[in-house]
Amino acid sequence: MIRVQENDFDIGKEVRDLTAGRTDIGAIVTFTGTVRDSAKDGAIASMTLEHYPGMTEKELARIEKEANARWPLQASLIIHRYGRLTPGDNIVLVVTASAHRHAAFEAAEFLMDYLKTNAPFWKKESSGDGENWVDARQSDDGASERWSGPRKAAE
Amino acid sequence: MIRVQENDFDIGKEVRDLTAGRTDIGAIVTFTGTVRDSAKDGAIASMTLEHYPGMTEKELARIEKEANARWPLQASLIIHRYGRLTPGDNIVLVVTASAHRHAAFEAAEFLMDYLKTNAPFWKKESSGDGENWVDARQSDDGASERWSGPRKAAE
Amino acid sequence: MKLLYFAWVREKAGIDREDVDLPDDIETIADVMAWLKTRGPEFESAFEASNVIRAAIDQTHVKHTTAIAGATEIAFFPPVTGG
Amino acid sequence: MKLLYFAWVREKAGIDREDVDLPDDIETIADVMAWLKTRGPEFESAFEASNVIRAAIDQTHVKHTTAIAGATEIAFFPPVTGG
Repeated sequence: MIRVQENDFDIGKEVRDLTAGRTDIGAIVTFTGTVRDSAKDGAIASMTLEHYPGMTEKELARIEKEANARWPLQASLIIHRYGRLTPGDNIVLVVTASAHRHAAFEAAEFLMDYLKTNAPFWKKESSGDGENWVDARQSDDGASERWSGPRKAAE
Repeated sequence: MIRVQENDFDIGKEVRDLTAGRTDIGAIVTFTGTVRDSAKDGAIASMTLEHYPGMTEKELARIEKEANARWPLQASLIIHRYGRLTPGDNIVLVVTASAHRHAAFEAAEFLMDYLKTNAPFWKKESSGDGENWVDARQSDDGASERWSGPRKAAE
Repeated sequence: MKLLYFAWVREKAGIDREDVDLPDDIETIADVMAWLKTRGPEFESAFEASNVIRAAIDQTHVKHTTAIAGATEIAFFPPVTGG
Repeated sequence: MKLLYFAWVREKAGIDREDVDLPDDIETIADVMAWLKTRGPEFESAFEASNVIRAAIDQTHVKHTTAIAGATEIAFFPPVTGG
């Protein structure tokens, strides 16, 4: 399941909804990305996430499908927020549920690595010094590329 | 923080309590282990977790301290339940919060691998066929040993 | 052809979307960007560092060398930073 | 010396904890297990597969070769399965 939304999410509720009534799950991994107050040039007052409606949903669905093809997941969820956020706010939630923990961990890392390099979002930070578009990080391209080699071992 | 308890936990509440007011966190990983209905010899009716009060707390604290020494974590939490559980119930919760996602993911995996091999818990499954102590898995020893080599790259 | 611009490409171009008639000799994404640059100082500025600009055809990531034949929507934007 | 037993070691031994006076010639965890085996059929059964049994001295994991000198509490149990 994927959702692109302006409003916040509750990790506990999302996990409960995703796994309710299931007894075939042994491991649930969640990743939550939050706005960190760590701009190079001073404190961030806010961060605005712009996205490409339509393509965003398409990319998230494609990435989720790829994760489900690579790992035996019982359930998965991606929620990505857009709009104006302030430090401490949630940005993204990824949930992966599997029978075994290694598959759940790896699939969650894979989803995050691909979101960083493929999901059409752009971040503008506002601080006392003005506004600044956040650069995509080269380390994120590297993190994404590690999944293109031979498949890592998964239970 | 560590807690050993009989009652259930709420992932959302635990994450909120752990990260409230913090703006130095960018990544939060949670792992939840649940009772899976997958006994080799038929459906599990329930699972009873026995533990070693005193040593359990000591081991969890030691493992958490080790994770904090290896990765730059802003916060961490381990909750482990004991007593009688049924399929779908939560067993364990690990939360790791860091500035960057790779540290949070690796620390959570490390905590789980060490809990499997070091936390003094024993599981007895009850099914239609009677009761059965769950064997420790050799694959868990392997998972734990991978952390004893050179440290993996972390942001 | 429907063109979309995001983030600082949008800010520099001063427009977020438009419908344009592309010249017949335009075949690839790179050709579109070269043509856009000729449309005034805003577009010249937006596409000056064209090597870092990414593109999507009909909401799928493509390369600069990708042919635009059959496209109904082309988007231009800086490298994405999801997650 | 306080001895504790967990899981199937506890079930086979038929007891979860006891205070015992260990013979003077007992030096290691392995010695304790060998001595326990001589205490009747329940303990013989509990410690039959002694190679798979794990031990802790004062709530810290130890090896079978570890000396028990200074210990106040020794626990015996099957391999743990936390998490």
